[in-house]
Amino acid sequence: MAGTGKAHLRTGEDVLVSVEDLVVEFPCGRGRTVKAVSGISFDIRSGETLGLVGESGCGKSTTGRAIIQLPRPTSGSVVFRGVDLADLSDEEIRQRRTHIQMIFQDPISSLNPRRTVGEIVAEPLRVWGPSDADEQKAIVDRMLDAVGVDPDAARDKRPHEFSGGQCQRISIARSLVVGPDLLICDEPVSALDVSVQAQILNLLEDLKAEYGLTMVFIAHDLAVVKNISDRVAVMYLGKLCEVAGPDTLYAEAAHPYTDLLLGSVPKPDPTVEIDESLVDDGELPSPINPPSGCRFRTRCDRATDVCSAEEPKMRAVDDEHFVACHHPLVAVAG
Amino acid sequence: MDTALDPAAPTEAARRPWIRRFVSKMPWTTRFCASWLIVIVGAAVFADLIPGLADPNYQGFLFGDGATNESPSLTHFLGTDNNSRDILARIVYGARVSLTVALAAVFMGVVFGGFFGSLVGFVRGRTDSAVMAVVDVILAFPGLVLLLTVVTLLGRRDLVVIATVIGFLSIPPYTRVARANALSISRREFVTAARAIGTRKRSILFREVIPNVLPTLLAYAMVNAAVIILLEGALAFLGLSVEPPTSSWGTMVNAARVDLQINVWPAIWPSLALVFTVYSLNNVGDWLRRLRSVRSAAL
Amino acid sequence: MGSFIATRLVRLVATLLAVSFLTFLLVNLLPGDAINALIPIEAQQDQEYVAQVRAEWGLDDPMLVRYGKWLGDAVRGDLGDSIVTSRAVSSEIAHRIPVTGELMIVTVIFSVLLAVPLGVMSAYREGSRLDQFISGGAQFALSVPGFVAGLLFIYVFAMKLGWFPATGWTRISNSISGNLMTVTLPALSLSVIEVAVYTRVVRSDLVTTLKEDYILSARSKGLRDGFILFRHALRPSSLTLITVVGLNIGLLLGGTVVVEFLFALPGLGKRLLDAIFQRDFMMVQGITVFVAMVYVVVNTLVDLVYLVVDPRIRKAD
Amino acid sequence: MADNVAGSPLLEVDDLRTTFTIPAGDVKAVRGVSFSLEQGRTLGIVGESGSGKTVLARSIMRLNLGSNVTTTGTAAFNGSDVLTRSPGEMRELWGTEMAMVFQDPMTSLNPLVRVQRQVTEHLCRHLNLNRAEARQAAVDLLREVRIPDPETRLRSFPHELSGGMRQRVCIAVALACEPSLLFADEPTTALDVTVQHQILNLLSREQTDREMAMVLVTHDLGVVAGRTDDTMVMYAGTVVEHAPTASLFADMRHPYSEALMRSIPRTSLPSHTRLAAITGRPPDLIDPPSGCAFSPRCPYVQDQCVNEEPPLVETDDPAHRLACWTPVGSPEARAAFEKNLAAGLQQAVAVDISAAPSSTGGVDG
Repeated sequence: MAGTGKAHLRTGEDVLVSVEDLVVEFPCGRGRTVKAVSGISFDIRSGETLGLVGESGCGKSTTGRAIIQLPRPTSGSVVFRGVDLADLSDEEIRQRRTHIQMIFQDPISSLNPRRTVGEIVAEPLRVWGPSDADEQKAIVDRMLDAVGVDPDAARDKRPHEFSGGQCQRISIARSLVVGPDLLICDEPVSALDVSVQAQILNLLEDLKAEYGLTMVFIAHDLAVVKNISDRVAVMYLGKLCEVAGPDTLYAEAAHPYTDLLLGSVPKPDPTVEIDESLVDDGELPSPINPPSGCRFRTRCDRATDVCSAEEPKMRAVDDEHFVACHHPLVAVAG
Repeated sequence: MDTALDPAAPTEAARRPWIRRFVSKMPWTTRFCASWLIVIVGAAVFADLIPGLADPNYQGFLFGDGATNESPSLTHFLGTDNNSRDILARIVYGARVSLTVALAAVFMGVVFGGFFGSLVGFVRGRTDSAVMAVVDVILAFPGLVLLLTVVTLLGRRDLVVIATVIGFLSIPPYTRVARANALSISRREFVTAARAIGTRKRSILFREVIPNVLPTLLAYAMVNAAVIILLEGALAFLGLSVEPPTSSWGTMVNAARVDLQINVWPAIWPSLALVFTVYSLNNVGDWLRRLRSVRSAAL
Repeated sequence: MGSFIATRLVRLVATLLAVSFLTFLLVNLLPGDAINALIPIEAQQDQEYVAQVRAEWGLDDPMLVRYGKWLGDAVRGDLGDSIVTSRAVSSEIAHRIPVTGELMIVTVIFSVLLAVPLGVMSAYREGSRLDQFISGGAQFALSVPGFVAGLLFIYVFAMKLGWFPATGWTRISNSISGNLMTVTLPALSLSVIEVAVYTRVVRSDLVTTLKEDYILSARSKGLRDGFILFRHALRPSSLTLITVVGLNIGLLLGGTVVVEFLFALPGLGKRLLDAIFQRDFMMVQGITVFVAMVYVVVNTLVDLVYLVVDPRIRKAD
Repeated sequence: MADNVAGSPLLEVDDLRTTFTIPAGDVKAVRGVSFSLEQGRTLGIVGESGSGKTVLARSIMRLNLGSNVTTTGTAAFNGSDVLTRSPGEMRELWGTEMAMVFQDPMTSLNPLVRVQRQVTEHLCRHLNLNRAEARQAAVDLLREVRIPDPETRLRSFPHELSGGMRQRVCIAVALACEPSLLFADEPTTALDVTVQHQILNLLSREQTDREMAMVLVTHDLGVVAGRTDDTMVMYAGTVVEHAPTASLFADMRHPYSEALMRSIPRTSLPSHTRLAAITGRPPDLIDPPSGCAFSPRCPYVQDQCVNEEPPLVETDDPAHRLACWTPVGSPEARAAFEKNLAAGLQQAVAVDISAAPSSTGGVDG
């Protein structure tokens, strides 16, 4: 799988972020490197929600963090509003932080336990202004209110006095207080109970409409990603497999891996037939020493010689649907 | 969605002053230990003002109104030592040495060790390796042996010198504790969140990292103060702490050792003072740590 | 695994070098010129004599040169000669190692043998009266310095009961029973704090381990409590215990100085103290470096023991 | 799944209550649960965190450690109450009759002990096998849970295996002594979705082959659907609905079950479908609300719900048990909902708004 290739990239003025050939590697001792992200390209239009989905270790969170240069990618470009962030100095990056914000998986860990909620949400304002205390308080209150937290009750409390869902709301308030254009959500609901998860997903949809946000939504839960995204990219072992609109992707998956994922999702409907034949192990190969050619070939029953010899390129199924596979499940032109 | 965050009415307990709430949670042994610490600190600070407390260096037998190794009496509550000096007075003044040394160690440890440790744990990289290499080398010496060597070589041994040396040698262990904490805190997502906001590194260090390192460091300080007092006691017992006639608990025990056959009390009193002070520090320190771990477990 | 050992050994050598240099620096930079120890103050009027002695001891060379010379000798086992007795520092150290070594080994073995069952009982019955008693006792014992415990033991067991000699040392080569008589009280004095430290370590570690899922899983298999305690729980805790024993060697080395002084034992600590009082800087330097080296080597050994006990490190590469 | 075998049930739990005493008060984690399970059948227990599902499973297994736990009621296993047994008697039951697979395979295997000993130590104890026999048994077990190259794997330490492999080892451990009842406590929560699928398949295959009874504890409705005979929905320490899985999903009667179902995103629904979030948050188990515990969040709430706790009773279908005064779809429920909506009750408004998917208006009160 997983290919390189940029057939799925779009042109036009409404492309807010364009990521090309992104590579992120981490040293892991003894001179070896973990190839967390191995040359992926994608773009995000203004006002669009891009869902990044894949199993643990596929590099989806690393990709999200590389967009905001935390840490900086090993190579590749991240062009945001026409400027390649990878070329900028640390200070220039810092100056652009207000435009791209992030929310994290563990809502409790992402809030400083020793500060009050009021201070936490006001922190970005302390850095970027306004410096007037009353003005700051007004903005903080408005923001807390917008995420569904009562400012008067919450302002002077500390994070540990709140539930996970509440903490996630506070964390969203903090990231929106500076009015960002792009919000990167790194598994924001996977630590939450399903009922709270629904609240947060609805909230993100509302805020997106209200503030005209563009989002990258990273998750391992395919149903969650489908619910919130306008376009979904499936990742496997540091590579992109398939990119499509959510309804297309889930209806007619072209990549065998997408198909496997979709078949594995437990469906809350006893009438759906469960494929009980899959019992054997299908473990991920190591990202330190990934397979040659298509990285999915070790688990793919359609794999042939060409899959180990040659890395598949992104090809178009139709205008909105792209797949990187030598033997896709649907017909591909060219 | 749940805006349900009722401004919870403060409970009965919450309305009481925090100090009483704090004390009410203590088991009785801890209350006793805390009281002892307050008493001993108060006595040491206000020793000069306490009525009836004799001059610790006044040797009665030289001036005709006292004897050596006296039993406790109304004039000498704990009796006198083999130089006919008032034991109670010497213990109170001796507390000054123990406490000054402990305070110096805690102060220098928390301020310098805490800062360096937090700094290198946060920035990591080469600064970290360099600072930790130095720390490791200093820590490669057994504490008392290094202290013995340094104190001997310095030649002068008044309270300022002893306190400075012990304080200086306390920096490396605090650095290590602070660094380990700062490392784990820097990996927490709220630090990444602060960077994502665009907070300057210096701000992150002082506003996000250090405030979270401090509580652990202070809990460590309690236990460390106890260790330092023991260390000074050992040094004094070997005759290498502050020079006579200044009294120190270890010195007193050493002096009383010779006459153990005749009178054990001059050895017992300073030993008890030392043991109880150290015990109290350990006890209160342990309690604080338990309190913290309960609270962090509740998170 | 091989590279792990190699890294540790390189670090060991680097630390030893740094430790020796630091000691050398300390002894040579701090006030209190060595010449004061070599020549009585009165004789220092004779400039020529002073210069001659300086040259003889190499005190005029630049410090790095002197360090290089000293290190070159030290590597060959020559730590110089005592400026008081003129005997070789290394042979004095060798002569006194058996005393201090025996004292420390007896203390560690005794403390571990006592602390492990105490800690295990305390953790197994966490919160019970037995636990409160053991934990409370350990907290108290932690506050009793070696010299206080030593004096108490001397007073009770030597002076009042007359079971053991108050001071002195019988070499094991002379009389095994006599040796045991002389080592008991000093080792007990040192053990008070050690037992307390180890008991607390074993207890707190075991309390954490016993809450792990794999202990629950072992229980759900129907294994006996004793089996779970010793075959499943104690093994991870023993890692911490080994580390703490290693780190505590430093404390123990300090403790032997005090105890050897109190019991008048002819050990390394006593020799260091004598050297300090005599301002015998060669001896101070030699013993300090030696003690620090023992400490560093022991802790490297502890790291290597980890390798044997913990498979996660063994297979790290 | 195996057919219902006639005779007395394998497990019969009656009014089980478990309470943890902590400084802040008594946490009533399980508040009167009753159910029975026949030999060879599977029961799914579904609930969010804090619903008491894990505590319930551990209470029946007598695995709640600590002096601050009290469990009352009865849990009859093969006709005799396990809650009154001595620890020694429990040990004879553990492993051989009842076994458990835990949530996190990373932490439920001892990191310092080789796979072989962990798989065989209780075999040796319960079945008195010698080393060679135990080893052979271990190889067979690993092969059965589809671990490739079992001889090599026996010599491994847990950290050398992947998450899915570790969970297979845990299953092998649990199955080693052929238990008649297996508790699987969120066995796949820590695993990736493809691995989860394999593990669930493995579990149900073993359950069928061995005619074991199995209790599958999970927070995911999708995991129980199609894999269990019966499903029990728990909320705040009580069972709110208990029915054969097929009829539960076909006809959800309890407002909480319904709300849970409507709040999860599904791949079968179109993108941007508005989810019906449950308002508010789970109740405080130290001081649970009077009446129905779900009443503060229920869109069909009426006075009776707040004042009186609904008992778990059979509905028109005797297999379908329910604890609710206003079951979903009943005229009472419809009337209560209309009334609540008119009164502007938050939870009713939220449901009403999300019924219209185009609306993007906030549902915050």
